[in-house]
Amino acid sequence: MAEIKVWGGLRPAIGGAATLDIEASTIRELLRKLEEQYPDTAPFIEAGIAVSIDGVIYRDSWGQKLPSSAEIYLLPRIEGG
Amino acid sequence: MLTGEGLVQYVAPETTKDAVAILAKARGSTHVLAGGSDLLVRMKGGYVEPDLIVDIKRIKKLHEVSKVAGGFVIGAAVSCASMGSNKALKKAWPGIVEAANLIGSDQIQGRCTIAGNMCNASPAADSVPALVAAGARAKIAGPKGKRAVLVEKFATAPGKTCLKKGEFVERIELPKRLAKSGDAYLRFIPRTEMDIAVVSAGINLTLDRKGIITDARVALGAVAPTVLLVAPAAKAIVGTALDDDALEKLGAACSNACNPIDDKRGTVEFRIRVAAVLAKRAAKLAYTRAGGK
Amino acid sequence: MAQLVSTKINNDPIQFVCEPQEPLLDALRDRVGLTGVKEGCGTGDCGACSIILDGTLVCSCLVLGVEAEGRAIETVEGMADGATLHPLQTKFLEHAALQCGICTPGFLIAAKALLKNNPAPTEEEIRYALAGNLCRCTGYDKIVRAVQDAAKVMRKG
Amino acid sequence: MSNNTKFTGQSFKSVGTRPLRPDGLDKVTGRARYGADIQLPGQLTALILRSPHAHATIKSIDTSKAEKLKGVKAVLTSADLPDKNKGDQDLFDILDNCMARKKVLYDGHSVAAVAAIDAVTARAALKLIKVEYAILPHVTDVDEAVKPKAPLLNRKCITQGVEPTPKKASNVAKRTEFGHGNTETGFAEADFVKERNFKTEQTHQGYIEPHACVASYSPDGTAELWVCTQGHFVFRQQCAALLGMDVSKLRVTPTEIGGGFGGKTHVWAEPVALALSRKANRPVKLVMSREEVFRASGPTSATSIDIKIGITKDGTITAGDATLRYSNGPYVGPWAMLGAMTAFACYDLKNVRTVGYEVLVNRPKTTAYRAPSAPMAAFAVESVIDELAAEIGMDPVEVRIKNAAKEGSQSSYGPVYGPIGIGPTLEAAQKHPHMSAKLGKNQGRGMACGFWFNFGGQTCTDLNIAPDGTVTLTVGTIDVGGARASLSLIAAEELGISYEDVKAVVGDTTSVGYNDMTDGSRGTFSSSMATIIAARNAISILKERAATMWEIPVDKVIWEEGHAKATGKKHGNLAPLSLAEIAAEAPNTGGPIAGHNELVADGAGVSFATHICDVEVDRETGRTKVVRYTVIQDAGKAVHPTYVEGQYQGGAAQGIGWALNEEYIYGDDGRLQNPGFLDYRIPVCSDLPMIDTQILEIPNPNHPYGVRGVGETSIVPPLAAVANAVSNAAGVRMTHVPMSAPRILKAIDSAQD
Repeated sequence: MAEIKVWGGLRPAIGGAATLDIEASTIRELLRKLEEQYPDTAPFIEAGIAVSIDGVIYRDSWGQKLPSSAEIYLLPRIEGG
Repeated sequence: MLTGEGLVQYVAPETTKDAVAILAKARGSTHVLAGGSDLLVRMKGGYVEPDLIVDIKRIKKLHEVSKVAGGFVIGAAVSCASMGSNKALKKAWPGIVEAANLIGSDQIQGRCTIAGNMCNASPAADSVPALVAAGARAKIAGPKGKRAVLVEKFATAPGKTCLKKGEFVERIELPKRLAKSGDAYLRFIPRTEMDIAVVSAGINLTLDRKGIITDARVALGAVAPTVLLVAPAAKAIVGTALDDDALEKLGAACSNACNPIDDKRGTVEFRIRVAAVLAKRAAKLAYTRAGGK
Repeated sequence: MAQLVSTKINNDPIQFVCEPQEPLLDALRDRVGLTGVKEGCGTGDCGACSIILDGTLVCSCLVLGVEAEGRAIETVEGMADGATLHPLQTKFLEHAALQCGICTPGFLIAAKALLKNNPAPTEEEIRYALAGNLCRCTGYDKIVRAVQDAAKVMRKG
Repeated sequence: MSNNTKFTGQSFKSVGTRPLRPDGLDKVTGRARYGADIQLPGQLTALILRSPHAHATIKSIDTSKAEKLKGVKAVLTSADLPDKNKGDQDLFDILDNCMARKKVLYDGHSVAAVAAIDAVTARAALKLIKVEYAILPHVTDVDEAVKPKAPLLNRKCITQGVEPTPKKASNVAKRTEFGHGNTETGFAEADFVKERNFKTEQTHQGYIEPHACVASYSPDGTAELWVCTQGHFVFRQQCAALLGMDVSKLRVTPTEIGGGFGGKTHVWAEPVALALSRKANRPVKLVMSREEVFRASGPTSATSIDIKIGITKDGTITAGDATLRYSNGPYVGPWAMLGAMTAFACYDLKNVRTVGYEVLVNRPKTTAYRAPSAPMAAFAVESVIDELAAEIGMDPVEVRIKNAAKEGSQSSYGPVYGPIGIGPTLEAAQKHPHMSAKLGKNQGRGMACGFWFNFGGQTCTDLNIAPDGTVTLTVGTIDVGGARASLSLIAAEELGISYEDVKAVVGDTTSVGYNDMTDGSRGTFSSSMATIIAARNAISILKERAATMWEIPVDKVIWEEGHAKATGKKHGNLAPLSLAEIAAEAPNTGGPIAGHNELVADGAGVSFATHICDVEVDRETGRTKVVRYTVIQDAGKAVHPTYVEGQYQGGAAQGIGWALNEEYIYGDDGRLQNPGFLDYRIPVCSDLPMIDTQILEIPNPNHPYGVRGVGETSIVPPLAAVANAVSNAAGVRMTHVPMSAPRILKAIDSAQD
């Protein structure tokens, strides 16, 4: 699968890198492995991480499949008014 | 009730005499209710907790606008909206009527009065600079009889007036209107409506046949603890046909007279500067209204 | 001390009891049950509590309940004639001149007072006449259009 | 309305029409019930005692005298609302905001509450509560608060998001960063680089209905709450958690909502009302005064933003950099982060970096306000782009078109874009007659773009078919802008019946499953997805019932134009069955017919707008009047175009108010100086011109009808559009919002120096 890009705020928690190498087929698997490999990301996951798959932002659908060719981008979960 | 708040009294006398008697006897926090557009706001905010409210709107005479010996008498219960619909008053004193009609929305206009506006003793009261420029007097009724006070002497400090125990304002008297006279009032507010003046100017002047100003009164609002009558500003334009030089001097005299504060509505710098702008614009308007060209 | 106040509200004789310091707004809402009269500020700055008192448009938050003795009051509840809406109500619906609707009763009453005095107001006259009524949803555009349209309908009778 | 791209190929019968709203009649006759209109038998009146200090330690609270006052039924302090959620910082912050514990953190912070037989008694009781404070130094300004010697709001506040973790506490609660490429390289490639600081003052959503609720807590541990809210399910969760209740035992009924704009997305006083009701064993009504609304609810951030943008002579933006400091009130939120994400989102940039700092100050807790945080960031970015356009002598629209993001562009916040509408809104602006209209004396024109994410979230909808064939649609998203009409249109569209035969209602928390609140422009987007699926589920049942009635296989039945139709040679001659006919037979074909759906409505489409504004500036007084205003925005698909226009106009008006007059003004004592509509100046009717709108439809591929959210984006461009117009009229760049008359005069003066 392609590399996973992360927003600037998460980078300190994964050692400063802008991208991650995690094999995952769903958002759930991705977030589980993220926390396993980088325990410092736990508070971010708890606060809410949204996953953008080819530009479509998923905030809650953890069952969403991650296609192998897709652009995956991790973002903080956002609020509106 | 243990609070005393439940013991508030409301009376609505039908004559001035009764009102004076009630006010003279009253103890505790006593408030005269005319339009109520200030009193009820202060009650809502908890700044005023009346023991007695004396509603003067049931005194019929106080609802009249009458023409007396060339001047006008405006009862203390006359709403600003009804001043606006009085054609004779509007023709003689357009500046005063405009100032009165600038107070609040149509809803407020149906209630508020110029007497109440004056009694509130706010330096930013819209009708007061226009009344001061006109040389208007407040007719006060009290236990010792009646007395008249020039409007510029009525407020003594923000929220303070010259009214004594038992007294209330019965009416406002406007002097005889001379030929070739005109008045104007302008204010600055951030919006187009619903604001308190940040700075304001009222001007009343009289011309001779040639269009030279023979007499003038200039008043400024919201630039000092009370509305100011600025004699040097009047002096700057008397004897002129309101040429550019006279206007500049008028503006400078107005700015000089200002002693404002910085507050949520404006800055010292802004008020001083815009006082001059408004005075000049109001002077031009009054001059045109007086028949000057 | 609480007082008994006799009034005519929307053409019905209504009596209520209220404290002397109680605004008419509170009396109408809490004592008479006319909750169509809204409170947005309680200080005369938003117009949501607008009523017509003896023919004059006022904010009911700036009138004491006891002052209403012997007076006639018109509220939004009395605008429609049975099931037939007032033209202003119809036009507010048609033009979507309301979103949340909390300001709507005040606007309707203020517009009614305006059109009584001035059956053919210009856009500017409408805007200034309604300046005492705050709306935070619509940007006023559709409200002004609704009043213009209602005025047209009412002029035709 | 124009449709710039080919749509999904669907043609609509109901969607896109403009029927009357179902809640309209009640709203024009005074029948609609809002928060303060609910009355329960035996109801008490509650009032809250609030701190007069910006920052102080609560040494003691003596409620004994208030408790003894005749007619007082309960007096409450933080002791009655203990922290039941140890470790959950978000809930603790909400609790502490509802009722201060050890410290008061802003002017208006609640410290105690009473419930009494009437307002007069409650007011008297408040006066009898004695609170002893030890006043602490305070800080309200966002730039002052980040200084090393600033008074600390929270001694435990260590900045998150910084490596290594700072050892010293500060008022900077969090740092976030977004971007890609290398801005240094980008600036080196630029012919012109502009760097500026922009400030915006704190504003309030300004909904006309103050917060209001009625709480009724029973001795059996169940409770009911009637409240004006943007999310009754969220209120249920938060209130239950704060009171230590089972969630299912609290029933929350949403009233009509008199405006929210983000300010009614979380609890302020509702837990207090419930706790008072629990203590007094009586229903309790709690209505905030307007002053309380301003002092203790709602506001958005005050900001200070540093912007640096580089551009080449031919108009290519080579790099953008922003540092954004947003005030959060006393508790950390995501506000600077949202500013950092949205600042450059309209543009396709190779090199971009944004850094946000969440700053704690002694002001009320910051809450979402319509496209939260985006308007201020757009103000800063769009102002500098305008300046750079002038510098290179290029038309401001042209510069933006040249740099606009498009499908496939990497957004400044990270992901690549799908089909988006920034380019089309700019092209529409370029062609709009407003753009080329002549300007008068002292007038100036400005334009600006804006972006907002929109989102979906958890949604649950029930569609019930009555025996006469009419339909009740029960949704769980609060209707703030006409959603009931839009959702009825969508149900009618799917079922093939008329709009008049659908009645949409917002169900209480016991009548439909969990729904996220109406925020993020999600109400119509998410509930329409759930409605479409619920309707399709109902249709499959309707087809089964028709098959039963006809005694044919269900696969021979199709649904068209509100009718079941039999297909194939064998059955084609059967007369179609209408929905009403099938519904009438329901008792004999299997019972009631309904459709249901629950989903996470992810995939909301991002939204863009371009606004054009003309102003006239009085150069002697600094007074500004907006003389013409045009909104162009992508709606995806406008379900009810009139209500879409209403959202555009309302957002623009709020933005104009923010740009010119609205601001929180604090005194040196840290107290709010203008907590009322007199001096917190939202636009009045005579302040504004008509607001022209143009709806574009660039369909969102993730919604069956192409719908995007429309509620928020319209507030993003106005600060910048008005600022660009004022700057052009006055001949000087305005960098501080609101552009009040004194600020404009000062700017004109300094330009002449």
